[in-house]
Amino acid sequence: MISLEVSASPLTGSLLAAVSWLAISGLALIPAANAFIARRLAFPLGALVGLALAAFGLQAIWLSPDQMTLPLGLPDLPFHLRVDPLAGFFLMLLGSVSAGISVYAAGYFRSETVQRLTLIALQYHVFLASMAFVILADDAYLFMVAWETMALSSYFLVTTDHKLPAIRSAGFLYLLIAHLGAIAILLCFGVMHGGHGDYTFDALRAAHLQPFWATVAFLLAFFGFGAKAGMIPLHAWLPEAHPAAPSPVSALMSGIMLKTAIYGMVRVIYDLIGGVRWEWGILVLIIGAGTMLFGVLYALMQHDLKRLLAYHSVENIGIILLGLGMSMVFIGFGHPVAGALGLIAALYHALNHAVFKGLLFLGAGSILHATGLRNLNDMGGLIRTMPKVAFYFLIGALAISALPPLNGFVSEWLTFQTALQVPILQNSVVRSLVPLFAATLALAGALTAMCFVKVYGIAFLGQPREAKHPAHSPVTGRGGDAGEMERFGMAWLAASCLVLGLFPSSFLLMLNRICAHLTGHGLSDQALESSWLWLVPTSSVQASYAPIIFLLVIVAVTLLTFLLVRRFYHGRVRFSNPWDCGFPEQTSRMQDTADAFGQPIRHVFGPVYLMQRHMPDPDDPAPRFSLKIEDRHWYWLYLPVARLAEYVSSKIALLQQGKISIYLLYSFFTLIALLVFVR
Amino acid sequence: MEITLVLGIPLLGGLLLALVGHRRWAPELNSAMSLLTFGAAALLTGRVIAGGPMMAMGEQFFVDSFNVFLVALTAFVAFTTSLFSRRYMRIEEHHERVNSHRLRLYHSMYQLFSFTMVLCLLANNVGILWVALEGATLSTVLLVSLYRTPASLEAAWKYFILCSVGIAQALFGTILLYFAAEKVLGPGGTSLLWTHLYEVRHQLEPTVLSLAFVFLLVGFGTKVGLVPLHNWLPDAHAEGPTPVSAVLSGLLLNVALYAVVRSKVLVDGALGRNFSGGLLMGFGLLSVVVAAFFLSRQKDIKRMFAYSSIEHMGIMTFAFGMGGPVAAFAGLLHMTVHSLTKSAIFFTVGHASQSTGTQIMDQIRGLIVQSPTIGWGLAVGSLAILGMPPFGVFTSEFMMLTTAMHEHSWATPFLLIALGVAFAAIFGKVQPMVFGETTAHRLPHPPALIPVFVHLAIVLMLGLYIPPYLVAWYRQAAALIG
Amino acid sequence: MNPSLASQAVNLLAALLLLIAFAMLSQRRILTLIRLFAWQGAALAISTLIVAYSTGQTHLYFSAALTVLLKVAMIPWVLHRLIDRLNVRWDVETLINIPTTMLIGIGLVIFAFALAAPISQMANAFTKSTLGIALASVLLSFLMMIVRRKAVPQVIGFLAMENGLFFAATSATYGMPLVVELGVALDVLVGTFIFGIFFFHIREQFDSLDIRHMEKLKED
Amino acid sequence: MTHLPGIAFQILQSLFVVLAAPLLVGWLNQCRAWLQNRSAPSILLPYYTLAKLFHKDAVIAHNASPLFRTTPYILFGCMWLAAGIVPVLATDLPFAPAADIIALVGVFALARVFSALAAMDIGTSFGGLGARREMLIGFLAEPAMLMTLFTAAFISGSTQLTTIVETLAHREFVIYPSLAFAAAAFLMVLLAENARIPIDNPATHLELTMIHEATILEYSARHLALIEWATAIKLFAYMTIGIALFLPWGIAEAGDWKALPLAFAVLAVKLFFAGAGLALIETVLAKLRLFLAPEFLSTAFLLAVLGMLTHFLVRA
Repeated sequence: MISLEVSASPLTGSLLAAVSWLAISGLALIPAANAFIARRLAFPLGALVGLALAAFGLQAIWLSPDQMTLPLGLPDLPFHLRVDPLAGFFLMLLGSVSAGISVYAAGYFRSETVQRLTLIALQYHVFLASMAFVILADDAYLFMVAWETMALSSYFLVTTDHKLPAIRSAGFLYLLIAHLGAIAILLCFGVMHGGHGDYTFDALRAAHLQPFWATVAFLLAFFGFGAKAGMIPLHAWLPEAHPAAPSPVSALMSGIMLKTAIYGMVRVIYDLIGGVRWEWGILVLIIGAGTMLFGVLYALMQHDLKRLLAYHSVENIGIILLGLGMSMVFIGFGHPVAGALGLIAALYHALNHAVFKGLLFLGAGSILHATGLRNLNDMGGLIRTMPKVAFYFLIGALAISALPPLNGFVSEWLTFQTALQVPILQNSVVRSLVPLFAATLALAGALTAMCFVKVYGIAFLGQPREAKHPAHSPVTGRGGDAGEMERFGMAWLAASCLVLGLFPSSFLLMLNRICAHLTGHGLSDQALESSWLWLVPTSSVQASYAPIIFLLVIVAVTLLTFLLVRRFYHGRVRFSNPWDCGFPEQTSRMQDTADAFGQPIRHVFGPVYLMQRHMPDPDDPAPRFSLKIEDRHWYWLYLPVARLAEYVSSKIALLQQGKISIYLLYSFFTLIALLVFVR
Repeated sequence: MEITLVLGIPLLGGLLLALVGHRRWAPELNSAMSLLTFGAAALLTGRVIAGGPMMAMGEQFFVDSFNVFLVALTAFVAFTTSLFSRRYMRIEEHHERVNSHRLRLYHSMYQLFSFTMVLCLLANNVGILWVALEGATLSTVLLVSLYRTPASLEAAWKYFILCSVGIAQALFGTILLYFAAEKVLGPGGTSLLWTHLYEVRHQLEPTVLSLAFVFLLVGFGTKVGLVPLHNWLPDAHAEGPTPVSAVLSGLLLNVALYAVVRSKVLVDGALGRNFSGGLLMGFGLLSVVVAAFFLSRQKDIKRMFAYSSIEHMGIMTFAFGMGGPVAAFAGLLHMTVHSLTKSAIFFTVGHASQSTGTQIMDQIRGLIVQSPTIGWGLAVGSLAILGMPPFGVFTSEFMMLTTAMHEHSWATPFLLIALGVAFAAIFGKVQPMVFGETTAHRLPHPPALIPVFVHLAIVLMLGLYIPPYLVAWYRQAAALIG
Repeated sequence: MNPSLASQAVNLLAALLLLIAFAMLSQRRILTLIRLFAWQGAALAISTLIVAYSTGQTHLYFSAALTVLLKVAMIPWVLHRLIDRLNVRWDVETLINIPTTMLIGIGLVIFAFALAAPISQMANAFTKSTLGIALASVLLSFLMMIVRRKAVPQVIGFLAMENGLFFAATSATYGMPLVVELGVALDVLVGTFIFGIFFFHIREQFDSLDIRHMEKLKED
Repeated sequence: MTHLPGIAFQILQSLFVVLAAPLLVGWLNQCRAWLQNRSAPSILLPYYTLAKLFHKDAVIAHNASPLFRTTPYILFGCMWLAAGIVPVLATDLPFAPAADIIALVGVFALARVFSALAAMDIGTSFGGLGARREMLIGFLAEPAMLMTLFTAAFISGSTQLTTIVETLAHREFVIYPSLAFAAAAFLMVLLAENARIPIDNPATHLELTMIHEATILEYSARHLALIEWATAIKLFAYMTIGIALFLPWGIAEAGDWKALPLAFAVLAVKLFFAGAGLALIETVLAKLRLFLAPEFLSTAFLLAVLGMLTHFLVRA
């Protein structure tokens, strides 16, 4: 029962936060004045709750685990709640990121009709609450309930604009794959349970599994949660569903919901199953690398901004999986310290991705609101109409491109450092295998940079490609830049990008605490006692990185140069038209399009894609070049499965041919057969 | 006393409505009678909770923790359905699909049907149970053909023939049972009473009982809709008026399953569990898998949900077949949540097909636009029946699956695959009906949706919190079933 | 009457019952079918009487009377009226031709006997073989329902099945409790009437009682 | 670890690199001229060019955004930072630990991204073309670069450039097969990254072939000067990195100032030959078609990975 004397504890606190989210969604249902509530009250309140939750989570990281049970749930399995450092970390992630997104949403949804808005507010906060409960859950039943509620509420959010067929099919695919994943997870719990005790996580922890069954449980968990995380080959729903949702929701899904899948993986594999084996790690590495490269390569081919971002979520999940895989390999070979480093890298990247992907989706939302455009090929020059959004988006783009001194770089740097620990491994094959994955990571990083040069350059720089840029937004009627609420939300996330990038060592300590609690081993003391300036994963001799100094120096020298130039040389500037290469009729249509930007990639990685190109014929008055890129997985995985089911059901349908004599015959034979069986 | 009330009121109602069923206020009378029945059932439940099992009319009727909650459930669903049928039938009348004569038939038969249901549940005498179950067929068969369309006639005919033949097998089973019991209890009335049979069930002749169980299983199983005896079910559900489909799915199947379980317990006493349990699990699994694959081919919405009923009956049968406290608990819980959810779904489906003027799913679109309540009811109901948390169906399925995983792990892959296929099928068809550009029109009378949301609310509650007394109740029943 | 005689009589009647069942299986003409059904009912009634007399189970007299009333008089009359009104005389072709059906039927009888044999051992004094015969006639009627294509013969098959059941009830166990028998009788009666109603409905919808018109509802 | 002379030296070295970079370019051009027996321009020509550019009026397109105008300074800053990290004369760089090899690659990437963005800012067709090609080269060269550096890092068990150089400088002279691979890869990367033949030709403005030049078409005057200067520094930095990794002998140890002059001389000699060698390569090779560039660079990537593998398999 909830008792008041522990009401200060982070567990109660976060429980209250989750409940108050539910309360807010209930509030949105109050028919009287729900216009006011939904428009002005719900989302800001939600943001405050998010901050509170973040605070409790942060507190929980430094405290010892805390448990409680609620008088709800199954008769002999009431809801168990538990907060330990790992859960605390993810609660903090959920709270802090959702706070920014909620503030943004408060401004973003203003222009909706009351009815839709009420519905959105309801589902939005149920979604948040269910994610909180996923993290708080300490028994299989509550976990499954929260998990599926999360899927359900997000599904309804995705299908907000249900009149578009594409969105409907996206939602269907999403919920279907989510449900199949959930079935796998349920089965995994069953396997872990092994037939004794109840289904609390403590019991599952205690259960001892044969190596074979442990591996089975691992596979089920990996693919069950992977389906939610959008790892290949179960990713197909992600690039469909995330763009379909309203932008703040896309931000939630990409930023946070995917991380709950990561949380589930870590919780089940490291905590519940335990006894990590290095073979598992290899599998995770392979799938992770595949996911990463697939994601970024397909992202480069997109011209729908939100779809592109969704593919990048796939990529980043791959990066996180790389970190996890490496840590599993190291732990499996009995090097927990290096393993801890890998886990830290993965978790750090989870946090970073939540922040910058959230930011980017919000930016995309602002573009959508201001111009009504999602197709990059129509955008251009937005930096002039919406400079603030452009600034925040730039930060996000640099962060996701893993450029120093922003946060994306830090986590990839840590992942590289983990890979560089391989000399301690005994198995020489694995030893030479792991750096290869580091190489793929390097490749993916560079490709991401290219992709975001494309996005930023096409969307914000240059000139509008199509003349159909409305001066005033078709949605909000407001021209130019985003409103205050939106900007504030984005600023919050952009600031967190910087903080996470500049003060990594303090977060390192935090994450180290989590690993120590989870795997029993943390980083080396030398790594931990270094000053807050320096990020030192193992020892200062091996590697170190001081983003602050880095930033200071780069700013200093740049300013110095600037001042010198200013000081010694005149600042005379003439403005003129851009140089036209002697070809006077320059139109904005002559700029590179997003598809054109991807062309070298198509050339280099041709075999990866399934392309249908339509070349315009030479004497075409209005030549149009069209390109369709399809996902191969459809053809070797999804469609065959669908066809198989179709085939089986068509065969089974032969049972029922409408002839009553035949039906009687069935009963007759059943009777006879049973009688024979009995004799 | 209460037992007499519970049995008497619907019977009276049936006779009454046979006279006045065509009047303007007949629907209200119908609901009123159902309400009274429900009240009586509630009283009865209270008595049983307070005073434990009881007998009536010279041991011919009895109540124990197993059937009392089914009585309560039956009376409740019958009541809510009558509320729904009030509006529904008015609209049908407005669309001129039924005239006053048929309404009279309908109302009177509705009451008689609920009478046979409670009779079935309360009967202590296997013979009377049989009679009541056959009576249920007789009272509903004319309702299935109420619209007199070729399809409805065909459906009714199949329903009648298949169920009567099936039930005839059950009678033979009963005779064999009597034949065996007579040896122990001697001739005369007592040797067909459940209560007495239980006491001597370990002395009954195994070979006879195994034969008897086969006949009973085939007989009652036909009514439960176990594959391959299920063929009447989709037709009957699809062609009858929707309230009838609702009570067929929500009540009749439950009651038939109740009969099967009763006889199972008896046979277990004589032969040990794994004989009957094995049979039940086999039938259950077969039904789940086959029904799941049937689902994806459906065009008619009511037909689809009829198949889903078969699937869920299979799940319950499987659970009871596994036996043991947890599985039996799960089975009972699933009985409850399924009948609530499924009837709620049929309510919304009924109004949906009225507002679009068709039962063909491809022509039902965008319900949520025309009438949000119908749309949301259908969407939420379907997700609930598909075993989505936090609804109660998931609760029972969770308990059932987790038990199956370590007691009969071979079966779980089939069950899970079937569940997955069913999800894809039903959800893939429901979503476009709920969303998108609408094809629906306003209804002449406001739809009756309070029952829908009451049912769904209860199911939701059962998913998150099962009241203690309910738990105790299920536990006793589960102990009884073993 | 001494038990052995009684048992012989009952066995004789049982054999008669089975014979009639076979006859029905082979009979195409509906009027004859009805007549046969009536005869079956008569045989049933007589055997019930004998059992009643020789065991002194008084309520069996009652059920014998019930049988006569229903199955010898009432239902045949109703059916007769029906087919006159609907003028269906013939059930032209069956799904499986008659000889094959007979062969299957013989197989069923053997199966039924084999099934009933162990039980008959423990059966009471003088009705050893009756249970097997009852089961056999039930299965035969089932078979008849399967192979017939017109609605009326199907219904007759169903009623014949009820006969078999009754026979099992009375001869194998000295009759079920009275309340049950009443109930069963009631159901049979109501059932017949509903069947009657159906005939008219079907007739007016499909203007024929051929059930091949009723194969529309199926999976395709 | 930070102490005053160290810092003083840090600043000294970075200034030295910044100032000396154009000289290297001049020397390179001179060698090329000789090899192509043209009459060579003065070795100080780059300085004159810079001075001239700084004196001109800047011409900027109307629709240039702030990003366009700040980019040159950012580029210059990045390169200056890089110059600060690489141990050119001595390994005593208190600032070096702030950014290891991965960060170094990051710095170059940052510069590349900004120049590409600036190129797209005006919205001419050439800018986009240049940016696209620049990034194409970049995403292929960056992993290769990283892998070569990793090979060295594995050998010396550290990602600190200074530490690497110290350990490499301190071992007796043996040919590491892995390092040989790495060196080859590094050379190829160097050519690509610094817009040299066979990937790019710094001396062309033929739109079909130009890569780097296309990105800076819109720049003029001091902005252009800064960019050119930054490019020179980049080349210098790359060459010194190569030298530091593959022939580190003679570099001054931490804090011994007497070794500095020697180190300076050694460096001059190394650069003398390196520049000549580079010029030679540029002369004998022909420029590749643009779509052979990926193959060229993936070869580099493979060589680098091969080097790393050999390190693990041969333990050398």
